Amino acid sequence: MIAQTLRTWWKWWKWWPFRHNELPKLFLCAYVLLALAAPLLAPQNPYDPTQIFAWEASSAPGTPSGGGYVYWLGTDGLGRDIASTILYGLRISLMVSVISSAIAAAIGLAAGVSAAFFGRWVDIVIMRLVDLQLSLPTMLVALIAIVTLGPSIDRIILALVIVQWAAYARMVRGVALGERGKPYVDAARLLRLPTHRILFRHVLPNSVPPVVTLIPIEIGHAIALEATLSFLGLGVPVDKPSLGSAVANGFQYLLTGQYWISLFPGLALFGLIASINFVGEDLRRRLDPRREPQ
Amino acid sequence: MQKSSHLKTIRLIALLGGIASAAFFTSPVAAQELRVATSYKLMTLDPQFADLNENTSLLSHIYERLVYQDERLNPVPGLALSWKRLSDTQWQFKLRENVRFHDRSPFTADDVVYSLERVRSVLKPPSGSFQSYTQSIKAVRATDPLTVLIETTASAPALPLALSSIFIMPHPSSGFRSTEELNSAAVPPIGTGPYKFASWQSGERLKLTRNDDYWGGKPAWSEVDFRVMESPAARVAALTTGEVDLADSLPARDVATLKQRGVTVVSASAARSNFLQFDVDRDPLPGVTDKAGKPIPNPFKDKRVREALSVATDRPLLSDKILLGYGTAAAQLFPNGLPGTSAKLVATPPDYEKAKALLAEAGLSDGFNVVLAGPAGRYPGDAESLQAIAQNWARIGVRAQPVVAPFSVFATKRSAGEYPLWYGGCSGDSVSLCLDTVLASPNAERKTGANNYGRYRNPAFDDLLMKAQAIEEGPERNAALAAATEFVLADYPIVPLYHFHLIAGYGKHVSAYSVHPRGWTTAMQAVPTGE
Amino acid sequence: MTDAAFFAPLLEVRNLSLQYRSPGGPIPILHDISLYLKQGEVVGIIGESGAGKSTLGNAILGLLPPAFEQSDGTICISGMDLDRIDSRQGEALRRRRISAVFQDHTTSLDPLMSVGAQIAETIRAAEPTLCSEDVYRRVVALLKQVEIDDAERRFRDRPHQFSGGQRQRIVIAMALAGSPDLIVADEPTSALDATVQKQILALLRHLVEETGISILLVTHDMGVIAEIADRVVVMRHGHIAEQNAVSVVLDQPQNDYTRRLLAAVPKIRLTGDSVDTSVADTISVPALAIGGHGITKTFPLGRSVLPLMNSRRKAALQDISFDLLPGAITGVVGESGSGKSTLGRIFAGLEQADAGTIRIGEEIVDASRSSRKTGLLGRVQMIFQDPSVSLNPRMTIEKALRESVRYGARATGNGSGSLGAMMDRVGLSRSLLARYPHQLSGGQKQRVAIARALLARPQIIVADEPTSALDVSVQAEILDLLKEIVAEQNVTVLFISHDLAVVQALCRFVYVLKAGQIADSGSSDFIFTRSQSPYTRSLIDARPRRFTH
Amino acid sequence: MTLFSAVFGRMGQAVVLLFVMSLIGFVGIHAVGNPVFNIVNVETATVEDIQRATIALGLDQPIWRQYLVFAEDLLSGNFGISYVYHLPAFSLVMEKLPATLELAVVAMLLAATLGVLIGLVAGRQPGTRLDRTILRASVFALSIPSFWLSMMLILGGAILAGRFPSGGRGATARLFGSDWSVLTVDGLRHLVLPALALAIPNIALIARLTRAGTIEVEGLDFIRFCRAKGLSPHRILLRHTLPNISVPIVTIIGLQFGGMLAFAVVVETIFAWPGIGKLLIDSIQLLDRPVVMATLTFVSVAFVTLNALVDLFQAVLDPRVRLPRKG
Repeated sequence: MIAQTLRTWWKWWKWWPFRHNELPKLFLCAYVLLALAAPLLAPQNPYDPTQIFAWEASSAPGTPSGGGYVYWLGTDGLGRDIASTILYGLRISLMVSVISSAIAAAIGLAAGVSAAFFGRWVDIVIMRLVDLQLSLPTMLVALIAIVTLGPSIDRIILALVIVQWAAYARMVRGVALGERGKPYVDAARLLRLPTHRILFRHVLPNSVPPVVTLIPIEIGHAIALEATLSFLGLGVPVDKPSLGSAVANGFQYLLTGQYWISLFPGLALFGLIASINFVGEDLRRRLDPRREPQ
Repeated sequence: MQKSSHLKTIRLIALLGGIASAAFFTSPVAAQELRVATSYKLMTLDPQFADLNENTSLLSHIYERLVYQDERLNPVPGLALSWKRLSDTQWQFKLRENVRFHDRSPFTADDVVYSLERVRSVLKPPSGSFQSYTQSIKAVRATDPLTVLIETTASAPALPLALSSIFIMPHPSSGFRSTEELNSAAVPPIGTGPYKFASWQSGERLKLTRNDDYWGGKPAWSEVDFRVMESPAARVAALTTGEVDLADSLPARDVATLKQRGVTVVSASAARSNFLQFDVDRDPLPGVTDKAGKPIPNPFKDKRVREALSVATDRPLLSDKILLGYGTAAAQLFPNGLPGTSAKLVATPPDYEKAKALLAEAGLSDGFNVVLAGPAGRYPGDAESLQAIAQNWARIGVRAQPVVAPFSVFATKRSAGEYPLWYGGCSGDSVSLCLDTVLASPNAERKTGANNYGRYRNPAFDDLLMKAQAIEEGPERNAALAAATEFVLADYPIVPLYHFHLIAGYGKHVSAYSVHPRGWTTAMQAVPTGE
Repeated sequence: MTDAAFFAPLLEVRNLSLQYRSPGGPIPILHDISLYLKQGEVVGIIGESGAGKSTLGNAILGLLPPAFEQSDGTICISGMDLDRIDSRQGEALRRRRISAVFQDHTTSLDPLMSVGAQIAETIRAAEPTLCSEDVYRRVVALLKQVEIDDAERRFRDRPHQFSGGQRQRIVIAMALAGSPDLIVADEPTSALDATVQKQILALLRHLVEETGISILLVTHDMGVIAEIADRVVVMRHGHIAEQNAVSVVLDQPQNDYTRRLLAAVPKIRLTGDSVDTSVADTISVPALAIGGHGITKTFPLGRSVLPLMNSRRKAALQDISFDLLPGAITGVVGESGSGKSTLGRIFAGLEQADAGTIRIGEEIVDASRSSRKTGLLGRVQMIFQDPSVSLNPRMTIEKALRESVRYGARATGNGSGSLGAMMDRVGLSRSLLARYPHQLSGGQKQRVAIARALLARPQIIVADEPTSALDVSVQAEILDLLKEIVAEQNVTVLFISHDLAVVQALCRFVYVLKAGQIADSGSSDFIFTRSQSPYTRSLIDARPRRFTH
Repeated sequence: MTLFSAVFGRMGQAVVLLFVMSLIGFVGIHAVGNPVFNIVNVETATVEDIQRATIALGLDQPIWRQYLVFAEDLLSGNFGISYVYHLPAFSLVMEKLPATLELAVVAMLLAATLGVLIGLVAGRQPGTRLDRTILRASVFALSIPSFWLSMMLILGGAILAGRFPSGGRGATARLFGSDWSVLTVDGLRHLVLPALALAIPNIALIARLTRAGTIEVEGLDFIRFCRAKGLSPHRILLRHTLPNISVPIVTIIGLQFGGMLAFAVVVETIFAWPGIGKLLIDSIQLLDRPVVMATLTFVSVAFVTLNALVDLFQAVLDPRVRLPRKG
């Protein structure tokens, strides 16, 4: 009897997703695919007012819709299909975070390497800016940025870039300074290599790997931050909800028992950030020379 | 069951915090104490500082007005027993006898003169918003201790109504009190009202005690404790746990839960409306394009377009789904039945075919794109309504892009002319006021059209309105106002959406509560449960 | 105690095999190791990197991470099998009777605790009943025993307030504090300068003679073994290659590997038959003169917010003048911190001096100006100490070498033919060209570094401790290669080293640096045989006598 | 860097920070909208009323002149009067401080104790199943967006279990002239959920840091030495491991605490906790510039001060910090 139970447990345990390091990656791929294929998969385009029926607002999960499909995850207070909202929101969340992280990483990389390599006033100016930005909580900086810039998707990306670039710059500078002091760079200098060649062929390629580990973390941050800003009503336009604003839309219904409006988008958001973080963790461990026993 | 789990929780928390002293338990409710959770944050103790329900609602416990508005918005005697129009420009107010301020000093005509003078000439901006009520006054005189004579610059038939907004303060021995003086609590606020000031924390709490000498008889509650809870969830929670006896401005979606937990919920349509307003003036109009994104001439100059959008708006959806039944579909400015409203104006279900036909007639059968702006969280259902309306209009080919912003941002942009079409609201002491500010042509001299951001001009309506306003308070005036409303709304300058309901809830210490359409929350509206 | 236990050796390891559990299956680390150690004996374990000597030391101390698994054999103390008796008892026994000294004196002490407290803590762990008065007295006595001056006053000092040698003495005091029978010392002196190493070894020997303690000494340095050990165990690839008395191993090694190891150890000759008598004791400036004059360099002490307030500076080099023999190797010797590396870097143009000039032939360059502007940069190539970081890890060997060809000072433009030839010259297979540095061994990487320097066709090469990160056998090969190349290619080499023997083997002229100043200079012959400079003498004396003729 | 120059540098940094912050905040809010619409009742006010109120607040002046007036007032310690609350802006911030402070302190105490404990448990046996579970759990905990975590806590703790209030501060008791929730049972009940919401990500963060520090320190020779000489694991942990990992932990606690003072924006909004974060977000939405400026200034000063305190603490804890670093 007990043995039987244990065996069943073991069987299930084997299927527990995070026993294997590959599963977060699968999750992440699935997320990306879902986001890319959202228009094909979603029964409803939640951004197209002609496809939404406000009379079917706040339907519980499983309610059939007037459009001939089923609201498997229910609808929100305006009749948007939660499942479709999640798929489309995923697109926005991913797009905003990936674009902003890419821009921030590029700016941070350029700024950090320049600061490290040129030193003197370039270093001072860049690092003062970085210090300034990092000496404030990111949330506050994002808040001020978005308030000043005004909400729209491109402004959010800009705000996220403003928030993120400094972290990259500081890390790149640290790494690049370390690299710059290494003998192989000295050897390159002894060959009188042009500065740009030392920078781009020697210092930069070796500064990138540690920075790569930062990217997933920052994408995760960006998703969370965008969601938070949207939650506070400072993010994406109301009729084009991201995952964060989808959760926010459900907040007011939470107390009345219409849990599905915020629960499902929240789960999707959580799963997305978690799988990015797990993949990032894995990446970092792989690139870390002092590998921890695992 | 309930009790034991409650105890367990308390024990758990006591353990967690390491504090197990019973001394910290909140004291039991004093007999006849009314605890109210209100959304109105009281920011000043100066009753004449700002014309916001925030202040007037709570301060009306302490201060009183010459004239009251009852729940049908009709003027009824307050500190003035009666009033009489002596001539076109002269009003006489007879004051109530044997009224005393909280400091035992008698209430006389001098106090009325002082209060009106303070509003008219002493208070400097930004505390000037009450001046709109006194703008018609030329002079105020006390002819005897219980008679006040008011001279107006021109005919002012609605003066008693205007005075229903002004609180009477005792006149000090010298000079006028400043707002700072009153706020500093060095001079406790003194009025004639049923409750006396006890203590105050700005924006958080107001405590009152019974005025046993009140002229209207002993007030029902010995003590009143207003707790400011801006978050609706907090008010709901406080009401459910019995932390307060009464809460105002409850969200409609919480009503079911509240009822389940033994809370009595009462509601009434607010004396107001929310509507969409068109910019009918500018050409070209920012935020309006054809489907390809190219600018088009201002479509709202065409009455058929305005009518089409009005006809295509699903008002029952707004009142039933967005406001969950706690709203009344609107076809005019105040809920039907209040003075100055027309029984002929009734909201109808949307007729998309008719709307399409109207658009086609106007040469816009392809529809167009338009920005639909509004505030977020200022009024119940504001942002959600815009999205629902966008859904409605999408069916006739009009693609509305809802844009919501915090109210001040929205208001700044609206006054800067950034929007073609927006969500607005109107409230006040009478329909007349709304007609004046929203629909009358902007006129600096007559001070009309303050909220007519769309610069709608209808001279015929202006005439009708002026004539109606010249009539003294009464059925005749109300009928004329209703007729003017019918006339102007047939031109669709605005799309009335709904009159949202004011929802209040109360627990077992209260036996009845009457919701006032002006949205006031007072202890006087609550009846205690008899012993 | 039974007789058997009494007569049993203090430590006995029998047929010990260890493996490491890795995801790809167990990897054997130690095979069938047997050794013993008697009371009052110093046994050395020697081997090159990867021989498993430290693992063995840790196994005896019981400090192996859980991933290591003892697959066979036993470790006994006084005849008691540590694995067979109850594990807590075994642990207690091990702790009471074995103590340790580790290599890195910067991490062997808790940086946040005063040294006195740390030693006291150790005493209390061994004898919990001792009163604090006695503990204090014991601590002071121990500090005195390891020759820390002013022990009472320094009781409360933190580790960072002591020098490296002193710290290692404190670590030894701590090892002695629990009155153990055996100290396992893992490379106790390899992070120290030769003169300090000598003192520490003397201290250890003294302690053995005085207290009868036993020491198991793990080291890669034959000199240390020669200096202190009674018996030696030679390890290679996890096996014991040879095990015998020191004199036997050093004089009549039985094993090939031991023989090679011994042959590779550089030796100093103090007898008159010099390598080269043609070099005078001082260099008379030849036509093509290379050298530096009046080179001074200081470093700021700490950083200040205001740039002008950096008044406190530490002198690294004070008015150094030197000449190099063209087409030959000139050595610079000194202990750590003597400024020898800074001198090399200034000479190569990697750092700016505060003052001084550098002369290359007719050209005289101001060393205090940007070397890029003066044209100094690029004239000199360098070979660095640690080959693992001196090659760009993201460039294949071929790319790295080609860069050198393309940008080198006297680039001749011949393509891959010369690359291949150079690979042949430095003794590397041409197939390695396509590889990345991490796919090469340390010795191979250093050969690539030499090839890179040569391909730039410099007039001068600065070699900064090019062999000190390498195993002795590899070191010998690299030194031979350097020697051959100098002879062949007619380059001038400035060779920087802390190892006198290496310098003597390579250099024709030697400068001895001490605290940023030249303490002594002269032909190699002069320095090693006739110099009367006390500093030079002390450096030579610090060498193990066994490897000094 | 010496301690003196570190403190000196921090002060300089603080001044620059404050200047830039005030400029951005000031101009930003100006650009967003006119606060006058929140002050007058726009539904009844006339155009003149609005105009007069604008003049009264000085908002009709050019922005640079407004800034000069603001800067001048600021130098005399005056942040101006809140547009909305009609109270001195700074005293308004100070009034909200106890609420935020007690929330942050309770959350941080929770996070620090649990985080260090969990981190130690994991770090002492790296690679075991327990350690991997803790590591994974920490990634999950760090992945939960704080607003969703708060909502789920409300769902679980307030709606489903019904044990804790979903929002508000509850009863308070007066001490040192401020109101504190921690002093009443009811206040504590209100505190539990928001404190958890703030603490959970920090537990994970501190646990990870502690774990990494423990693994690093326990691998150092002196800890191996301590073990070799037979010190009790207990003593090694308390006297050697903990002090040596405390520097990064204290640093992160300091930074996170500063973050909490400001970052509580989300948690305070959801739980309707009347603290500084809620004041800030409300004031931003109401364009109450004096309050926004006072809040931002306070948070910046608090942040810089905390950083300086962390530096100081590091110097006290680790004697090596005072020495010049090796060039």
